[in-house]
Amino acid sequence: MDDLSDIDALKTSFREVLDTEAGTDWALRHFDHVHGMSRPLWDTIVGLGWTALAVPEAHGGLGLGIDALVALYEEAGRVVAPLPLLSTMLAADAIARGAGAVQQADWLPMIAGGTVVAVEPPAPLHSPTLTIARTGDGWRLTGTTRILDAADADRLLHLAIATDGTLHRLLLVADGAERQPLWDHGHTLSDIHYHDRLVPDDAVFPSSPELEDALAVHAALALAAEAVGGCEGLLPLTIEYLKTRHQFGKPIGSFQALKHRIADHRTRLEGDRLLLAAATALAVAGDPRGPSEASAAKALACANYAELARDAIQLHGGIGFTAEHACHLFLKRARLIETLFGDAPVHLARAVRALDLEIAA
Amino acid sequence: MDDLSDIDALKTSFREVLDTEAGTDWALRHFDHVHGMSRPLWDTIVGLGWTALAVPEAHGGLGLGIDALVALYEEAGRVVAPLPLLSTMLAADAIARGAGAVQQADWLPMIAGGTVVAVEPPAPLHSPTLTIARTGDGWRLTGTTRILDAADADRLLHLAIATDGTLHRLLLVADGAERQPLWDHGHTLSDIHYHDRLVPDDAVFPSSPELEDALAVHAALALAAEAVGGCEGLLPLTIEYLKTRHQFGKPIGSFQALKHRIADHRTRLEGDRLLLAAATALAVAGDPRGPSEASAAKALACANYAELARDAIQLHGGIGFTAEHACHLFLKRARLIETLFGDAPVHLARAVRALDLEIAA
Amino acid sequence: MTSPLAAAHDLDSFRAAIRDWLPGAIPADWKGRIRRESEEGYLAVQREWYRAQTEAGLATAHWPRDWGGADLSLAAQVVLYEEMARADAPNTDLFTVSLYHMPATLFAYGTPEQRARYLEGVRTGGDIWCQGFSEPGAGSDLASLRTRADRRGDVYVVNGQKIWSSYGVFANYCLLLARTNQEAARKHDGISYFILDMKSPGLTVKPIRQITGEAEFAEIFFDDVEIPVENLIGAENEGWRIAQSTLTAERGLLIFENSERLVHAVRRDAARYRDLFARDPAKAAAFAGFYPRVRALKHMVGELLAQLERDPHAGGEIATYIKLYWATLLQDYNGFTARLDGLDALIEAEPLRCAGQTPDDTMYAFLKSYSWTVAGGSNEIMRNVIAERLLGLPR
Amino acid sequence: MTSPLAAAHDLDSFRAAIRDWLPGAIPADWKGRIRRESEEGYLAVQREWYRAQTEAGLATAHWPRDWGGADLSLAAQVVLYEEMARADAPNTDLFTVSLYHMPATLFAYGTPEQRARYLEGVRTGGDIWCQGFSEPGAGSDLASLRTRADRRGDVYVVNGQKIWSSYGVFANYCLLLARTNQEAARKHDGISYFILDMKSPGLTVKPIRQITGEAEFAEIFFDDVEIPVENLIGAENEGWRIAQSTLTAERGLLIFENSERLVHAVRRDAARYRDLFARDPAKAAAFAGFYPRVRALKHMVGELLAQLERDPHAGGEIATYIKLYWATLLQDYNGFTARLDGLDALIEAEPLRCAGQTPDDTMYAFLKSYSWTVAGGSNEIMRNVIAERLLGLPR
Repeated sequence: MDDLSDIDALKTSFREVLDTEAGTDWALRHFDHVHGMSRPLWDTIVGLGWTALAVPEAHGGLGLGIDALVALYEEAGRVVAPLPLLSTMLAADAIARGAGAVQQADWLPMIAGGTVVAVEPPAPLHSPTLTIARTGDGWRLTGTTRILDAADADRLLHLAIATDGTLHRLLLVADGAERQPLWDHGHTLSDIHYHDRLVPDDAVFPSSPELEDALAVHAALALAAEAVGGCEGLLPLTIEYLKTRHQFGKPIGSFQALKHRIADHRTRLEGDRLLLAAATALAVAGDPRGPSEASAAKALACANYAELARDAIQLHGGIGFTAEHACHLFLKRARLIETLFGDAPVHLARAVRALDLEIAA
Repeated sequence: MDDLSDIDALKTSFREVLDTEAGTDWALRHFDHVHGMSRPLWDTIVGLGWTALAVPEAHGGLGLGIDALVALYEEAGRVVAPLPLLSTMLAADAIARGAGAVQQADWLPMIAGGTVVAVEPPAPLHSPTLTIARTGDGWRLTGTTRILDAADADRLLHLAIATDGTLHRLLLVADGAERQPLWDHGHTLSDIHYHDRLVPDDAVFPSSPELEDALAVHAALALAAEAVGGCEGLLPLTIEYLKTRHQFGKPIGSFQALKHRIADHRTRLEGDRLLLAAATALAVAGDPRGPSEASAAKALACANYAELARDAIQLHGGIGFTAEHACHLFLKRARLIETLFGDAPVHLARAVRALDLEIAA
Repeated sequence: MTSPLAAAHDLDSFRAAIRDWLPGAIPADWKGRIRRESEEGYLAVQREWYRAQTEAGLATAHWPRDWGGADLSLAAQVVLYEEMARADAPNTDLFTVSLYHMPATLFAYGTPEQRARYLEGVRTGGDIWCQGFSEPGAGSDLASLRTRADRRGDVYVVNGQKIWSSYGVFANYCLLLARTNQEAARKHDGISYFILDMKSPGLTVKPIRQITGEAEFAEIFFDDVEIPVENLIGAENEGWRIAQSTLTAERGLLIFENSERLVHAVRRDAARYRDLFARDPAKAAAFAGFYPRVRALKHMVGELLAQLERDPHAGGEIATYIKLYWATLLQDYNGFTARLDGLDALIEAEPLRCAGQTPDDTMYAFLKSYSWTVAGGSNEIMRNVIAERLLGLPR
Repeated sequence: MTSPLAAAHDLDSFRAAIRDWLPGAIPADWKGRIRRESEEGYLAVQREWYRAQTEAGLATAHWPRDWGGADLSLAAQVVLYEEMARADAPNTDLFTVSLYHMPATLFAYGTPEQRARYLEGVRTGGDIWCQGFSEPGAGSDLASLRTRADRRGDVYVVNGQKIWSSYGVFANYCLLLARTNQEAARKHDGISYFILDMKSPGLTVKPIRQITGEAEFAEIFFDDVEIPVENLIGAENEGWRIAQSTLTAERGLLIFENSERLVHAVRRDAARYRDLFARDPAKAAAFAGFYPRVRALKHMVGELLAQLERDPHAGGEIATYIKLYWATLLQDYNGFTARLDGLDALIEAEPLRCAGQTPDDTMYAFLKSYSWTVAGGSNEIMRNVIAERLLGLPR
């Protein structure tokens, strides 16, 4: 696996596979019929070892860092992939950081091998709504929570607050969560209820504000990368349309008002990309400025993606308004990830802590 | 004066005079050398009876309503007139609504006849900073306040809060207020300090929240009108430039990106205009929805004016960046009136009270 | 119950009568039925609601008395739409072309036979009409359309393709623009206007699914479709001019209805988000920022109606500004409220059609808003028109 | 005190040396002097500050050793600018053309005599250079310039007019573009590049007052102005190509300096507005919205510098994005902070020149931001370039 160690080479390989396996036509067919992940595509990427990328080598993974995952998230974003990547990778990250040795040995190889895990967002981005209380034979879990991808997941990684106020993560078997369709057909949402559900000790591990914050950085980088990837997928599609489509006897891309909007989108993308790269580098280096920069990247890239996706349909005119064209897949994904795992106010508030500024989210 | 009773005819006459007396070239010369009002122009409009428009007939005025003043503010805004119109007319309004009979008889004919009055903003738009306390021989005035146009004024109409919490208005002789230059050379700002200044009874009259609210409506309509007028002056100037200026062998107005911006500005102006007209009609009718609508008009028109003025310089390119071209007069006026007498948050908060929504300003 | 039309002589009485009439006339649980039954439910609601209006004489009350209407004044129509918006009644979007464009066209250019047959079909038969204007290669540049109608004896033979035909899947008839002269010097001059029976042999209709999940639009394919010569509207090659002059037949009222619904939605949203705004002043401030734009729109539409009341052919300029203002505001507003709703907005819901542009499902409303920014003259076309035709900027 | 250059072999040592050197080198109370003494104060500060840098060998340290420089690496120059921004030192804007464009041009295209004379004039004589490019009829469309230089024996005789010449009022010399061939097929091909002595007879310089009150720009009028043939740079009619290739000589460093100053300003503003933000969450949220853009800009500039370190001729693409990103951000940000300052911002202040683009006078900074959105390729020109040259959209 030596050749995978170079991030650029990795990224190229992600792109080649996804272009082949999950191009625009494929995506339109998938999104037309399914609400949720593509199991065949997931099996393909599991087979390619992508789910093992960031799992520690001791547990059957490649032990690569967040930079490798960022490359994957970006490429998945470029094709609006219907995959529970962030859910599963974030769960693996939580387990690798916080679970006990036996738990890690049980769970991480399973994830590397393709088990899909849905995960509750990190605590800084989401106030836990589940509570656990200690009983003689383990824990009792109560409450309602809403999780992305749970209907497709084999396991759920919950976040719960104990009676003493400490945070815990719980890995439970997913047992038929209700499948609420999203406008983005690549994912689903589930409301999950527990009432005094007994959870054995070996399914629980303690979390901490530090661990949750690390997960928040992971999530922020992941969604910033997905947004950058989305722009990288959608912008060329739109430019190509402007070059091809003719009205009033010329390609509509020759109309300056449209050109200028494209130029603005492209310019913003350049900023998103370089901010993401810088934030990723800080995270890899464990730099204390990492969380702020990651949140800055998330807020900016997701906002710009949503705006590009909004305008792309307009730039496509009528065809962009049809379900037969891929534009709307990008728009719906953009609107989802803008909100998911902390919306703009949440991440901007985290970002400006680097200025010693505490503001409301 | 019967022919003045028709607002449209009035408006036309305002426009004709101001175009002749205060056109762009004249304005550029004035703004180049002076900070503050044009006394000759003021004398001209006093001579034409404009300062008597809204003064009650019993006190030597024409007794016209706010709709006549709105027409005047709009036309003055169109030429970025360096006149203390709002200051003086708002003072007259306050006096006509709240002062005693003797005070009115003393003061209103004076204002109709050309006395310039600077006025502190109405209470809902500005927390009073002056305090007055009753003494045997009148009132004692203390505090610091900041007033527009005070350096050019003959009188100052203050707002002060008494020890029992009631609001009062005080008309004092202006004695040489310091002249702080503004970026908008048509006005100045003065910080005025009082320490235990004795004010006789006959210079004081009680105000009330209702009176102050009526003044706030007047001010909001005035600045909305000035903003609408400013757009009406600046937009044709900019369109004309786009038709005339050639680059790359064609008029720059043929470049679609510029056209589309102009179209957006023009469209917004149409909304500003009709909202102003509706708000003015409500005020004339004494409709309880008037204050909300006036504030909505002020917030919207001033924001759109500021944005048009910002873009107009850009659309003019280099020439717009020079002091020799009138663009910057509009920009500086737009930025001033956007802030003056309540900025956007203040007026938006007032506006949405019509939705039973109380929000922070 | 007597028809509210009996009270139409006085606007206040008419308003009171409409208020009395509406609760019994609005299809019961219409939102629930559409949500549960999807397109079937939508069609049933539309037909029931149209029938209720027809029975009260209200659907075609704005038509001249001579043609079965009641000469209802514009002011009274405004009252009707105001009250419908206030009562949150469904709109009658399936019948827009039937009630406005088709009759306006036939009143002005139709033959007596055409009027007798097709007006009655709408008034009592509930006929649904669509328009066949746009083509894959002729959208913003409509005049470059290529669907051809060749005269052969007593018929025109039509070949080509139309697209973006609203309600084309459900329509009984279509107002069709097709090229009858391939050699005309100006491309606008070779176009004719036809009444097309949607059951004609050789005609295929295919729904276009939109990003909202609905299929409001259709493609229409013509393979030697025959149209009898008596279905030509006006003179041959005069179609462009006729269509242009009747395209804006609904001018004012539909935008009035939509803007009224937006005004109500904003009021409803102020209540709905009250707690959120109390917690989050930044969101409250952003919401407040929309309010003046909504008020301005309302007054722009009011001005358009005032102009139309003075002269039914007036209002072209302000209608142009309104189209751009409304489309932009609608997309901005629904994009914003969908953000306020967070993840809730992102749960896909059965489209609540005919509820106006601001139903409670904010993401649906946001997606649907493109039907205003793109269709009927895209924002870009409107900006061109404003800059070039209204402000005289050079082409 | 030894020059910080002695420590330039190691970036950390160099940074430390610069930090030691700066406090004694920055003209004392320079902001106060400019505020009190206006243009006089500004010129005095510029000259003192330039002299201090010259004495330490820093002003021209980026020049090659052969021509009196110190071959200072780009990385070291970045450190120098970082520290200057951090210390809130004045920038050296009066000498920008002297230190970057003129030497880059003469290094590549100058004669040995030109280099010897003019480089030395800058290095030790403090010569100020300006550019004579734009004309009233040739702004965005620069190649259509019409100022003509006609060869007559040993001189070129120049007639015409230039505009927007930065610091033209103070300049000793000018890099002049003028048309030497009226018949060239392409308008770019008839242009030559000259060294113009600003004391030449027949030359009139007129300051252009800006909306900020400054007169940073000048108009230059030519009435039979003679330029000796030895002042031609490169070959006749090659001027357009030469000027294009050296226009971006300062690429990276000036934008780096400016963006660093913005980064510092935003940090300062976060502290300055702390109380306001605590009271007003909506304003705090709007401020926070700028932060990611500022970070993105910083990293874009970092990427440009990294590219330039690998290849001094690289970075054209990202520099184009940066120009538009920076200009837009700068105007938005200063427009916003001026609003935060309310009436205080609207009080006219003596322009605090050479403080970078974000001094404490927010309205001045906002007005001044047009010098980035309009000049050196307006936002509109940058968007054209991005769309057409970088993205391949059709003209």
